[in-house]
Amino acid sequence: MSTPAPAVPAPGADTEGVQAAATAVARGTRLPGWFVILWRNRKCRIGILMLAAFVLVAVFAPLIAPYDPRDDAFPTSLGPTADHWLGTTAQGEDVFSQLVVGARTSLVVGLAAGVLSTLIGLVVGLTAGFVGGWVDEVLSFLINLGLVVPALPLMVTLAAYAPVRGLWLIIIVISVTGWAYGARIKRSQIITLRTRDYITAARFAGDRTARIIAREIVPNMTSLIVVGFMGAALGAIGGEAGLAFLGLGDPLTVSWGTMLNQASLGGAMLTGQWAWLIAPGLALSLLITSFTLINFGIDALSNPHLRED
Amino acid sequence: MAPVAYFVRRFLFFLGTLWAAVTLNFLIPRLQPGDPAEAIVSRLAGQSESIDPAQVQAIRVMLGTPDGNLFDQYVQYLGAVLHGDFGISYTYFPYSVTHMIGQALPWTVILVGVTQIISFVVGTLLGTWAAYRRNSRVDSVITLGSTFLGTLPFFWLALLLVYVFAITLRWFPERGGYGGGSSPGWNWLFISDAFQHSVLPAVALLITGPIGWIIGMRNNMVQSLGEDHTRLAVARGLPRRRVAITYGARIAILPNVTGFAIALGGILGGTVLVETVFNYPGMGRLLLESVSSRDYPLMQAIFLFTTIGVLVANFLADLLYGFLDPRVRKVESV
Amino acid sequence: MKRPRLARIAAVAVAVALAASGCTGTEQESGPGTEGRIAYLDYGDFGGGSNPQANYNPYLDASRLGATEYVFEQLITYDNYGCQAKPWLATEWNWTDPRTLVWKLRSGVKWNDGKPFSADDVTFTFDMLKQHKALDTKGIWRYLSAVEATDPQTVTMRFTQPGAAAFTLFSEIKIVPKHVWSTVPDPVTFPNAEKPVGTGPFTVKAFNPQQLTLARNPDYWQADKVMVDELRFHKADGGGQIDQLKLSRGEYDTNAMFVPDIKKAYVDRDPEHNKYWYPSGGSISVYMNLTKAPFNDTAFRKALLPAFNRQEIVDKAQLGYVKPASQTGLVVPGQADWLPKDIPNQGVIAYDQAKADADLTAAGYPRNGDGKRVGKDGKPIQFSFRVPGSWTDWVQAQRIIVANLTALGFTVRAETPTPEAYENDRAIGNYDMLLGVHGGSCNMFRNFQEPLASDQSAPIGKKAVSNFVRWNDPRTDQLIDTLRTATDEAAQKAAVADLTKVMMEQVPMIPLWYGAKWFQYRTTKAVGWPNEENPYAAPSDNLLIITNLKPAGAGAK
Amino acid sequence: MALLEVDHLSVTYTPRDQPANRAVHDVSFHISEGEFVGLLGESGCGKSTLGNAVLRLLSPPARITGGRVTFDGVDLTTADEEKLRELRWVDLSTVFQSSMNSLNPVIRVHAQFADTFAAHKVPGDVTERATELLELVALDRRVLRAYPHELSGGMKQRVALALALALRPKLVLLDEPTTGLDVVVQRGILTRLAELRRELGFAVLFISHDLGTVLEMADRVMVMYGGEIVEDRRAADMLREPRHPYSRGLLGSYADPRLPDVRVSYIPGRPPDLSRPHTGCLFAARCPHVEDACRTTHPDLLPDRHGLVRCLVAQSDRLPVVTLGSADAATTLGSHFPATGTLDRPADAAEAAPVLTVTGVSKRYTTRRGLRTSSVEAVRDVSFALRPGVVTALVGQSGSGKSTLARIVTAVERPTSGEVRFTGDDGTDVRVDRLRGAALRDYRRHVQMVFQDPFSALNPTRTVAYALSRPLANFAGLRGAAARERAAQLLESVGLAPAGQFLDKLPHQLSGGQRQRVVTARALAPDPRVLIADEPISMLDVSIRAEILELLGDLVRDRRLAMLYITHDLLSARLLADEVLVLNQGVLVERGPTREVIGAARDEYTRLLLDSIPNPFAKAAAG
Repeated sequence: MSTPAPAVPAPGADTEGVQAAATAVARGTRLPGWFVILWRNRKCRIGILMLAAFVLVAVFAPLIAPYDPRDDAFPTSLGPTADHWLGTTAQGEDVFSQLVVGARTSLVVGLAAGVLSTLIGLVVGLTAGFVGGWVDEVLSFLINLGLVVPALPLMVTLAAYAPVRGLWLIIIVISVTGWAYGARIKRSQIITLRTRDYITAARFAGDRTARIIAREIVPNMTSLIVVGFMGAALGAIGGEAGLAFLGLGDPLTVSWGTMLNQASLGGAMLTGQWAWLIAPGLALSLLITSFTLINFGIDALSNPHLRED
Repeated sequence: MAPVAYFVRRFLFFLGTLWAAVTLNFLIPRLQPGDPAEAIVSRLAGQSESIDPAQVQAIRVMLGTPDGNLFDQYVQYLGAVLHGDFGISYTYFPYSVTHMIGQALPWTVILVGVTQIISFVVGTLLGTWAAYRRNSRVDSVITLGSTFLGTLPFFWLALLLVYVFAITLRWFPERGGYGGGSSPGWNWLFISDAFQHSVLPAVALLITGPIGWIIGMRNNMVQSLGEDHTRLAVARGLPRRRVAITYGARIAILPNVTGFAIALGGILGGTVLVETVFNYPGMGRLLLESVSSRDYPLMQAIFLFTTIGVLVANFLADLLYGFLDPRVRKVESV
Repeated sequence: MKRPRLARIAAVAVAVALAASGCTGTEQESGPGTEGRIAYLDYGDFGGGSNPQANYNPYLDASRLGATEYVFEQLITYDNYGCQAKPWLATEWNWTDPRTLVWKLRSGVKWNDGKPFSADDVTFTFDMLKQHKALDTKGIWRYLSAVEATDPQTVTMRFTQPGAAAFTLFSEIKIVPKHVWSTVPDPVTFPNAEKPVGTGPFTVKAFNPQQLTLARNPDYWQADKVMVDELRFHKADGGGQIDQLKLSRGEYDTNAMFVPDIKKAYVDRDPEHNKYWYPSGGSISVYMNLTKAPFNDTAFRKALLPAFNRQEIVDKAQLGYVKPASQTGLVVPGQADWLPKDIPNQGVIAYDQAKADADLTAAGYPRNGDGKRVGKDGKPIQFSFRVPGSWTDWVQAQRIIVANLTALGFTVRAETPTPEAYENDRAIGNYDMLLGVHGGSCNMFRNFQEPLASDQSAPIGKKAVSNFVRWNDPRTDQLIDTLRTATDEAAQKAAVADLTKVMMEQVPMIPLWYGAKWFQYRTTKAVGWPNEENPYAAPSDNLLIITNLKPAGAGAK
Repeated sequence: MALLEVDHLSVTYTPRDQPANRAVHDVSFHISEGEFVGLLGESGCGKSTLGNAVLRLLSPPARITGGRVTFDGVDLTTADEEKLRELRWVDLSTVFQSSMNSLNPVIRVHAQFADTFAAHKVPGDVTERATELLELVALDRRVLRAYPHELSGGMKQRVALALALALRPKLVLLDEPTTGLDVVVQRGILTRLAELRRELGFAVLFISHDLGTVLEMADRVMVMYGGEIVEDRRAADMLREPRHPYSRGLLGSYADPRLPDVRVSYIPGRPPDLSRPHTGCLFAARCPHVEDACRTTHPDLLPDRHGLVRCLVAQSDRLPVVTLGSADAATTLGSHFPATGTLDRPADAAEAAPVLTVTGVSKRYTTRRGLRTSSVEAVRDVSFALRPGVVTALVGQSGSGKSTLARIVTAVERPTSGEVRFTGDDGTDVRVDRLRGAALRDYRRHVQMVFQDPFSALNPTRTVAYALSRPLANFAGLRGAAARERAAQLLESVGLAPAGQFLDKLPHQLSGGQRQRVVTARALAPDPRVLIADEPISMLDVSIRAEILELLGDLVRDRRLAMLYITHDLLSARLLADEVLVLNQGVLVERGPTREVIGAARDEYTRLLLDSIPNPFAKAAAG
């Protein structure tokens, strides 16, 4: 899949600076500092607004969707009409309602797989980077393994072989195949951070390793973690769509990927139902675009060279 | 010497990963529920037909059952893999897995290889241009445009291409690598036919292909143009282009080159989505088919093949990086 | 952005030029072929996976190409719709006793390499299947004990037990030439890729993975009935969308594929010529795990009969292409002859929620205060209902079924495993309720033996061969045994009638709808396709169809 | 006409997220042919920005908002790209501060020379010319074949210098050319620079915060403060009588450690925030001579005694007169600022029982490179003792093993051989080199560190109160309000009063000096017996170094701490330490009471270190 490489700051990027700047900016407002900084970036602001729109649609999907997305009581294979803005499927379901509810799936997958793979990446990366020694050797090997194993074939294989087909399976498959990149970045970041004097100082202050990682290091990696999360979420959304499109998704869930799969199988091209074909893909691109735009902002933050002047 | 250590380390990693991939490959099918023979019969029958137990039995005999305990099987498997023997495909029985890969590989390598190279060249040039004209209109157009294009799910893009150019306009064939009338071989009819069939998939790959390279190149180069040595080069009165190329692009391209080497390795796996949409007879489609029809030998071989491709590419990329970037030879990366 | 656009434009330009110069031109003017025959017909997929390899070994079911259907022939053919055996390579057959079957072979049949066909070829074929179990995909040697050539035109087969039940299998076993196959070191791995030698109406003319072309065999023993010079099979794509498109454009003379909204997508494009006929196949039924309560209670199962809205499933999930299934286990109306006359509405049970509700309550499964249906233990009845997740029409049927059951106060979990996990769990009995397929063939013995015979079952946890519901009833076994050994039709019909009663009264499973056999055809070039008015063959009976086709406009209809 | 003329130049940074910052404001000066001009100032005063503006190398968000730069009659601010390119390097070259990054890392040194020659169409054999140039800076021709990363920092800077001289420019702009290099190396390069300038006769604009070096090298010195030039005067005159209080303060922070009585001063407070509007003199807040007018009237840079000065007090001649030229110039100069001198040594110091004893400690590092292993002996057979109330300075250049010793003493690392013993107040005796786990944590209660870089020693995301609360919680069991109260006391004890102002601040809201005080307070929190101070002032601005030294000195005296003071800077050792250990390549080459070691060094290496200290006063005394 050629989702663009997630914009992640290069190892050793100025994540502490971001943190400091964020804290500085936050003074006087009740909003978190990172948000204020992101908000000031034009691209990022557009991205945040777009994402917010998607989130709203997802949250209020039942109110927005005119029909139950699975209600197949309508005439089949309709083009756009006043009652069915985007037409109906070959089974007689309302495409627009599916589109609205599909936003939920994509966001849930993005959120869950993003969190999951970020967590895996964080734990592995932190452990490898901070503990060092043979633990690092082993974990680094795993990370590199995770990086070189071709992801989509692995995803396809795993998804095809799992005994139960469900949204969680998709989420897990995506997380399992997608954590390594974040882990590598986090590892190199922590290697930079662990030599900082304040880490030594924390040891001298009698703090234990776990506390040092949690209270001294992780806060300084927030922007990295956020970027990693966004990248993972973005990959997960695309991955879910791809798997669903290949027919490896969860057929019980309405998602943009399954919609495209259904549109492809259900003869949307044949019956000329362009709306059925275009709407889910477009929604997907817009969602991914919103993530990418936000990532631009975060990237610019942590990489001073990329800051907009 | 440091470079030797670097390469030795990379090589050990290469071997370790290879072993892990082979082992994983061995284990995955064995951890699966279900019987390939049943899978084959039920696929033949279709979901709405009852399956014939006699047929299942016959196919089970045809496929044979592995001998010995898991460890013996593992040893046998390793031995066979070392000899390049991946067994006989279930779906294409009695054709060997190697034969099937041999059929699919050229399609993928040519289609994906050519588009990758074009994408890389175009992407790198555009990225360089955008960084060179940083914050100009050109930069915004390239950056934002490629961001948007890059987020388009490309299987969807492929579907639209089929819809518009093949179905509606009928400019190009809708699917496949060649038509039914030509016979594969080195004849003009076939080559032109194959070319025509490759246009839409190639376009689909080329629309989204360069984006990663554009963004990567631009960001790297903006960074390297901000470095002190670039500023010093400007101060030294070097012509702007010279600075951009030797001091900006020369350094910025390094990660891209290794990325490209890795991407080339990924070619072997084909592009599952595009090949599926266009029904292109390459490795990606073969993989998907082998997975969905439980053709373990074929699936294992493709997966192994792909992994080896990526691994070799990674290894070569590391060597290349060591060659291109003198700094790496001294300082261990990763 | 200039470069890629230029590159694309250039690519498009070159390709357009190529298209204009007709480099790919495979189109050929359609028109009468030689001697008033049809020049060629375009057929659909020819099997062999997405990247088919030349393989004309008729016994390699999983990988052979569809050409084997036309190159090789069997002793008999079956009209699988009307279940009539037709003489083919054998002109006569005779049960000299329940364990001995004597075939009289057709004379004057030649292999397409000019060698004569004889009883030796038949015995060679069957002996080869005996020797190589992997080739015996019909399991004929479960029944046979010996095959002998009595004389060049006569073959005698001996069975280990009364063999009537195996008779239909002979319509599926292709006879191969001894003079070719006896030289093959291992027939199991023999792809027979070069000029396959058979007795059939066509020979392989050309093959590439996109297209398989068969040419009429002029020396065919009934060459006068074959009015088509060439058959062109076209590789289908995975999704089927493009094939649907080609079908709707009239690029296929016949095909067998699923088309959503066939009327709009196909028939309406050319109502005069575009036709379809979807005869019924096997029954798709609700399988209940009979080892578990409450499914082990006959009264409970019987009460469920009117619980399912079969018509809605047919209309919604199956797009109206199929028919609701008869509870008898038979395919109606095709097998209506076998039905006892006293079964109302041919055993198709109407949806009646109120009746189901009342029957369940009467059977001792009332609703509790919350409206939940409770079991005999007083607890709400909960169970799962599975279908394979990727079979979307079944998933849709699942929704209707679950809704029907929920309306009756059951708590049903809809689960969608992968097909493999599904089939595995079904085989080992690890389920509550799911869908299964059974019956539909012309072999009444198999229709009932496979789903119901206790020897096809297994304890929970072990793989059952085909009796997945674990129906274990001595009387059923006895009836099945009768069916197996009965050589005369009256005895068979009596046994089938009793078995349909078992289905109706004891409800081992609940058939909902019939699987459809997809079949589209076009009458611009050829006529004489089987259809509802003239159901002389099932759509899969290729040899019967090809020998019935006539050029369009030649008067025949 | 002057070679370089800068006319009312202003540079403003306009970042998107922050208010605009006028880094350079209305600066005018000129440099004549062959003149060596120094530009002095603390970090953030705008000197590098000015340098970049002169070279027209400013990159967004910085831009020139006013004024002109004329070089050899060409207006650089408006010259077109090509004109500028022709002029660059041929007439005007530069050496940047960061020798690490100023050479293209992926091409060989030879290619960088070749590029330069090619860009200006210099005919002839590149290798030959480059070799000559390298010889100028005392480098072997083999360097040509090397990649930058294969060279040491000093070599790289020499290459940069050779490159700067490649086209025989009329003016070389040196922006902190030796900062970050080792003192001895620094000395070598500067000496060579001075010789070359005499030979080749180019003009130099030398930008540095290192007053000693600038005064020693330059003909004329300009002092920058808050984006403005506050004084511009011949170096000799500046030494004799600086006319701006800020210049005086800076000079006061210097002294020759070899003198019998050494006293330095510091400038309290911090530089102005240039993103805010100011009225009056920018230095007023820190000036000891401030008058009412200073707070309302912004002074102009006006001629004053053969130079220029921007000070109302000086211009109206109300500045106390100092006439110098004597060796103890600094003493008098800084007299108006708080001063710090040699510590009074407690009488019983030498006799007190040692708290920490290092005996015969060696440390060998083994590095594996591929199949070969190589080992470096970082420290060899070192013995010393730390006593309560005594500051022991460990002096040496970088790589001498100072930091390794610090790590061994703090039990961050274990010695290869030898032992480190700690004797507690209660007489307990601990083998430090064998500690682990809980015992190690317990030991750290007694031995704490003050770090070199106050910017890195405090977690940017944690408040001062948090930083102080950790040792209090871990060692003293104080939590909540009790910890906060104690933290406040600690802050006040390091001079951060009122503590309430600082407790909830984040590190970036503090100045460097304040941070270093917080770091010190944190080290004091567990009430340790031993304090290890690893170059605690080297990252601080010159004007406030003495302030921190004074704090450390007071702490040692008041709390009877044993302190190991690690430094490369003999002046600070002279000010703070009671005894000095000189470390060279892991071996202690000289030790003894500070005054003896520095005043009469016996070891050659110690003398080399002493000679490397820039000494403007020597020149002043000579001239």
